[in-house]
Amino acid sequence: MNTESRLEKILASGELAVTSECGPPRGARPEKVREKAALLKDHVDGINVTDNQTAMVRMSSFAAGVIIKQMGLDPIIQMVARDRNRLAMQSDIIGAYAFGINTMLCLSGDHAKFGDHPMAQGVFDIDSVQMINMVRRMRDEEVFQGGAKIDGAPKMFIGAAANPFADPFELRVMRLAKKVKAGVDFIQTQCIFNLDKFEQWMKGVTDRGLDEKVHILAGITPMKSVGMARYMKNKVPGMDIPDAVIKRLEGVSKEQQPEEGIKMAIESIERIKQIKGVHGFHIMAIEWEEKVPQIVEQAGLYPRPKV
Amino acid sequence: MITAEQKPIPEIIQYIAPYGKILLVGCNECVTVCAAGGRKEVGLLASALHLNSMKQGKTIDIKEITLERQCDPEYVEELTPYIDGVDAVVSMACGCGVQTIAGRYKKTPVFPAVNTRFMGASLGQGVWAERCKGCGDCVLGITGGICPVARCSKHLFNGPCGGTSNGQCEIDPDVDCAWRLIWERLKELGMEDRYEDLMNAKDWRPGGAGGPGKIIREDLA
Amino acid sequence: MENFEPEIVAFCCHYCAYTAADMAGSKRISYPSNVKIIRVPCTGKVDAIHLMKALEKGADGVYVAGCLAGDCHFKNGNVRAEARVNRVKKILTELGWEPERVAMVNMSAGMGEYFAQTAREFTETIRKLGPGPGKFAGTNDKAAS
Amino acid sequence: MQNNNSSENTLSPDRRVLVIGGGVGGIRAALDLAESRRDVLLIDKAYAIGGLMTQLDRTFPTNNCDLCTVSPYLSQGARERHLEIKPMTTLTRLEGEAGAFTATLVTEPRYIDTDKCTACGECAKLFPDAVRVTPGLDPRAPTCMRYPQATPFAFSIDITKVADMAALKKVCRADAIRDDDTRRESVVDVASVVLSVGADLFDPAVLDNFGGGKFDNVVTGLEYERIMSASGPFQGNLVRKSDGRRPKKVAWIQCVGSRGINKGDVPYCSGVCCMYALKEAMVTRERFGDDIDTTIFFMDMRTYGKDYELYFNRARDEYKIRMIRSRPHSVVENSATQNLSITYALEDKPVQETEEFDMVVLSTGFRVGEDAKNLAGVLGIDCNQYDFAATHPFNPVLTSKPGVYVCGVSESPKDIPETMVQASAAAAMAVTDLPVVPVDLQTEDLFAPERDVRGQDPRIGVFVCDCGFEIGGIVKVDKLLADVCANTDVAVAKAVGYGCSSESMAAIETMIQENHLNRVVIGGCSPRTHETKFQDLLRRVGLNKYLVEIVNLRDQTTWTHMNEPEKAQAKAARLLQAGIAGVRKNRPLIDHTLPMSQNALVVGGGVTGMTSALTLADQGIKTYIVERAPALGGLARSLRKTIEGEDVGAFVQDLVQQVTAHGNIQVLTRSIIVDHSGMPGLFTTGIQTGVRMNYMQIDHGVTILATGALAGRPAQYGLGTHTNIMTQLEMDSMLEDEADKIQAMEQVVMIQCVGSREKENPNCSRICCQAAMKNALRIKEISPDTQIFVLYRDMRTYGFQEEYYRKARDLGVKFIRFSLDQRPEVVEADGSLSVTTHDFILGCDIEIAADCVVLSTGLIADDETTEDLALLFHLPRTIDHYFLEDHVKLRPVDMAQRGFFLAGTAHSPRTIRESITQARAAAGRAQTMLAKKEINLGACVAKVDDKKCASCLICVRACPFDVPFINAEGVSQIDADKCHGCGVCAGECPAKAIQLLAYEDDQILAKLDGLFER
Repeated sequence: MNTESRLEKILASGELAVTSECGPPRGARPEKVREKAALLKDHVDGINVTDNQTAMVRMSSFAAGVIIKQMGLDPIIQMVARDRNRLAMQSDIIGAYAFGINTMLCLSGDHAKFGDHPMAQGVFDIDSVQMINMVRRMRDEEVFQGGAKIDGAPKMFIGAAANPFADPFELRVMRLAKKVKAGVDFIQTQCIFNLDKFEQWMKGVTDRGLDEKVHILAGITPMKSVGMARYMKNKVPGMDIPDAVIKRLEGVSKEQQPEEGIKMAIESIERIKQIKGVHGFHIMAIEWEEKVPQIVEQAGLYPRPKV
Repeated sequence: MITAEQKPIPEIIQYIAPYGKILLVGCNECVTVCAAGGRKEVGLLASALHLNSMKQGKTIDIKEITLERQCDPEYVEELTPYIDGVDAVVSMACGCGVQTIAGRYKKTPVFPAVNTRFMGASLGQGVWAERCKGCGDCVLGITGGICPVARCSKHLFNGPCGGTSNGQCEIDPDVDCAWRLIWERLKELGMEDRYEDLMNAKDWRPGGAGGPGKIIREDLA
Repeated sequence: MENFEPEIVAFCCHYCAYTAADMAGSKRISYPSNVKIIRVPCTGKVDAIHLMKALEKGADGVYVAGCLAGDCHFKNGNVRAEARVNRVKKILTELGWEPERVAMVNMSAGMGEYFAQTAREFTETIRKLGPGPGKFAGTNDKAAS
Repeated sequence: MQNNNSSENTLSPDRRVLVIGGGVGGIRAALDLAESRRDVLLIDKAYAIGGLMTQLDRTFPTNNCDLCTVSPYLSQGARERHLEIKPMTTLTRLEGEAGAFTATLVTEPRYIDTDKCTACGECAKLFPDAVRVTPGLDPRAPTCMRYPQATPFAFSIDITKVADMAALKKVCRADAIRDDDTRRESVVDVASVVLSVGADLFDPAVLDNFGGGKFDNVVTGLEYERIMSASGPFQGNLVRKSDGRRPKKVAWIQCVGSRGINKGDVPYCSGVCCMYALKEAMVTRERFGDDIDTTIFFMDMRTYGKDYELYFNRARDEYKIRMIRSRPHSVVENSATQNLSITYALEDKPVQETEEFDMVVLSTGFRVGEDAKNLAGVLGIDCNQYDFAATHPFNPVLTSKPGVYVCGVSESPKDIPETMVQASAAAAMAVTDLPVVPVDLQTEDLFAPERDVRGQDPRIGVFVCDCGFEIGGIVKVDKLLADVCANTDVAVAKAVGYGCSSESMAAIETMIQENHLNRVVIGGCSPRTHETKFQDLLRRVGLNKYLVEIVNLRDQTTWTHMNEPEKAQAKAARLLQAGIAGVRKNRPLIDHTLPMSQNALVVGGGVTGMTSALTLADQGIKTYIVERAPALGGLARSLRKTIEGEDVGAFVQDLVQQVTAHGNIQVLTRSIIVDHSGMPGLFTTGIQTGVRMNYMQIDHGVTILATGALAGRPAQYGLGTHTNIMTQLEMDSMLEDEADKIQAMEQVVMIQCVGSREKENPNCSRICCQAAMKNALRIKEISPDTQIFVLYRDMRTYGFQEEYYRKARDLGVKFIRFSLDQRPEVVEADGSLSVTTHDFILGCDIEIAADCVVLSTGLIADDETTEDLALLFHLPRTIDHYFLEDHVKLRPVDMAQRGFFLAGTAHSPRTIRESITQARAAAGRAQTMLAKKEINLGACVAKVDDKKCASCLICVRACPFDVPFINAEGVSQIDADKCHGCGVCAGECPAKAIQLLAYEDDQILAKLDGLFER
């Protein structure tokens, strides 16, 4: 055991882990963070706090993470390479850890072009793989990226994202291997709708024995409507939505679509549970956090084990 | 080569509004090649400025000259015979040229007529694309001859990110994913195994993070 | 501006438009005498600066007349010419002059009637726009003196 | 000239072609031969060549005076070396045989030494009779020059009219008058002879009913043209001879002396009179508008030439010329007013009408004159019953005597375009009697060494043509000249009349030399037609040919702004000023050349294509025939007999055999053209050939288009719905194969103009009237009792075809006219056919039972083929999809794109005989081009300034022909011999390092300056 992370403990116990997400508000409203986090309470092992998600300015993940931590819950703070250079990253990591935050996710970040500041200069001083490596060395070697010794090293349980669906597909396992090599502890995948392809990817992962070195949490997103499915298919980069998904949603009335979406998410979880190497689920109910408990329960992932 | 694009003419007009005698200076190097500030563009801009002043009911005196290279003081020296006779200089060279002129002729204002864009290569007639960021520490040798700094929208050294779709960059379907290209090229070269080499965090100093770059060749200087 | 008679320059390619203009002549088809032709081997020769200078020197409108699309004697000179005309339109727009003062037209050698029609239409367009840049030059001199 | 009477046919290279007759036909033939670098001797009995065309005011269908386009070529450049002109000369004896004739010539005394004569005109001026130029209107003056563009440019004296020779001689400062001049005889060796003496015009004085030669205000068509002509007796004022007033009402009477059976008439149709009457009426309306009423009395409107129907429609619909279908009975003069009353009958009115006119023009046709008849005797050739030279049915320019060829009206009545075609054909045939290998081909440098004008201040000469009325009648030339004198560097500014006449050209040359001019501006017509002419003028005086600017005052000013003379004046002044500003910047340039491919490509393997190919191949030219069909022969394979009764099948078979056996011909059947590149003289054409469509490429210097036309089959009058409704082509076959069916027919109805002369296909198909006559006569021959009805709009049996029309009428064939608004109707009831049509004479509809309805469907253009080829080759087409020749009259088989020639029904509908003529003409024209052996690329090429070049590659990428490259010096290089001269690179170069010579930026900007100088 490297860290105090609750997530690490769950995973170490061999139980399926469950994480979810909480997007911080676009304003100084701590109560909103609390509201969202409260919805997830008891049903998840960690709550991702996004970092200027889709390049829209929001409350910093560090600050929101602190709020959640203060609620006695377990935040997983996200950090994107887009907005900070290595100095800012490291100081924030130390700061977060000082508040008891012990789990984080290293990401490249969506390009600024998609957000509300498309004119912004993307920093990209280091990339997500280099960030993983940096955080690992801060923890294990207790040195800053520049080489200096850290007095009071932050012991972070290090996560990263993986998109099994982006192309070139053949690189997707290899890139995971690079992250593993850099020192990643757990992976949250992109939302999975194309289960066949996910299985294919997982096979690549297990063939290389990567599942022995990293915990894969499968990304699950319930579709709220057929419109959302179409939007994700056509507009969100790196998303793989099979036509069958859209067809199935089209097959029910508009009122029934949310329920159908949840049903599909649960079915996915059931199927993914069978896949070798999957150690948990990351449930991203985008602006629909209230449905997470229902999904967790109906998917047989409740109650969460105590560690 | 350095690429540039002409500034919107109204902006140029605004710069020179107070002046009656203008020295309009082109450059026969990069900006000629990228058709932004060569002899031809000098002529066109001069003509445009004349048309503008006609509209204002004013006259403007424009002397057109195109130097071999505006970023060399010796060439810039060729402006000396004209400089006292003009109120302002408009340069159609890249920022290097503009600054060379500004550095040489302290009393005459010099205005840029082009926006210097990037170091690019020509993809065909009238098309230029960014190919180099001048990062000062070239990695092309290990990335299959395709630069992740200049051509990946996120400068990823360990790409591709998860946004690639159909082999194109998430920011624009017309932009190739640099890492897809790197990967294809590595495969062609039989160097796939190099892909999993971790590329360490970059030292940005030679590329400008270390302050304004300067090269001194002691054997020549 | 009453009785404004626009001055118009037409750059005509030897193979099509110039021949069409001759054809209009031999058929005695009249068009406004405002239009004055400068012959070029191909409209691909017509540089943007020629159009600009024509306006600067006093033309109220300038057009380039080349072969029909796909029929250029030199393959694509007419396409190049059109691109340059568009460039000049853009410059004129930036300057606050009417882009309609320059135009590209295409015709075959046999289209004498169309040549005349184009000349008439363009002249009317420019007549409506009023005097071009060059006409202001005269007033400037007075203002300056 | 050696007097070599050797009897063996040795085809000595010393021998040349004798062309007799210096009209347009003779000139064309002589020029074609000279251009092909064959020696030619052109003789004419007149004191200057030019023939009839020189007397015309303007010619149809362009309504230009295109004379100026022809005549100056006679003295142009390299041709002079091969062309000798002997005016006032006749042939008196011809001995020997084809390839080795000995001709005896007699030259009459001119009494003027042409070498000394400066054509100052003093002699003519001092004789009050003045210069006589109008045949038939003025008495002969003793000193005479026929027309302002005369070649040779010299006067001649009629010695019988000179009273005081001493006084006349004294007048001449050049001492050129030689009263001791005598007639001289000479003997020359010639390989072949081209007869082109034309014919006389009928003198209507022999008829007593029209007042020709009797009443002052009755004139012939030619006299009317002289009156209208700027060079005519009234300087172009249209006035009546009786009182000098302008007529208000003019009538034309057609077929005067032609198509008649009365005393003095000839039965044939003269072929040209309908068109020239339309032209004269149109020019009259053009110049005088509604001030003059014009009326044409005609029997059939015979506008059968290419696009002539459109011309007729314009005359009627736009020019509002009144057309009366009637042959007037008589013309009577009112003795008080000298006005003329015409009495005529209309077909639908029982009583005759009488109407008064101010002037009557008699459209008189051609008659073979006594001189021509005698000449035929001297030549020993057979003539037809009307004394025109008889020719071989399938070799229409060959007379009965091998080695003697005929063209123009000497062969049959015809117009200028047809004459030009025949002349080129005769020239091509005349060459076959000469040795195959053309003689010397060294560069022919005939011009004075060039003066170096670099560094000199411009001394500009501005010469403005008045072009008769065409320019001088609209703008004030004096004023223009006064205006240009404001330029200090304009040293001379002069009006030069017809600037392209020999006289004016000589005067300009003198002025250039005397004033040490180094730049010249010509204000005249289009540089497209006249630039070369004036460039040659400069070369003759030792100036680089690029130091001249042609300002197009005619085509683009006076013609287009004729109703706004003040504006035309202003524009002309501006254009001249632009020319002056431009010429200042002109620099001496050198033309570039490339060797020419000596192969020919013939597209289309019908009779036309095969004939062209054989003509070329016989001259040692490697010729490819590309034919889309699996076999040669084309449309002629579905034709059985000509109107003359010749067997078409046998002829075609023989032709195919000759072509396939010929060593210089490669036949590619089942072949289509798929790509094309190169330049005139060096083309490369890609072909897919054979069943497998293999790809191959052919290099060739010239291309002849002989793709033919399609037999029309419009869905009209029930065609295709009933076996007894057929086309003339089907009837032609039936006549050969199923005579018994014909015999069973009691009544046959033929309907003319089916699918022709209609809105969708406005032109006349030309061949259908003769086809109908041919088949009608054959039906009558097989089955004399069969009744034949021909429903027609105008019977267009032009020339000698008229005879068949007459014969059909004699045999009882009924001709019933119809009009488009009352077309015949073919009705089928219970399997039997009947035709209902309106009879104008009876004034009611009649119904004719028909065993067979034969539709004269004519030809339609092969739209698909001509469209494909037009795209590939960049060739223009007419609106009805035939290929469009470069100049309807002057270059009828040349295409606008150099190196392309056109023949047969791809040009317009025509008979086999006419197609053969055109095929030979096209081959002849192609030879004139190939004879040049090298391609002159001109000097208009792109030039790179190495110092400015930024090696940016923009030119390399922009060039449509991939010519520029970055050379070892690291700068762009554009090879002059590859550059096509479009200037795209110059227009794109961002460093302004490329200039297109002759169109440099400073030249263009200077022209702009000139336009806007105030």
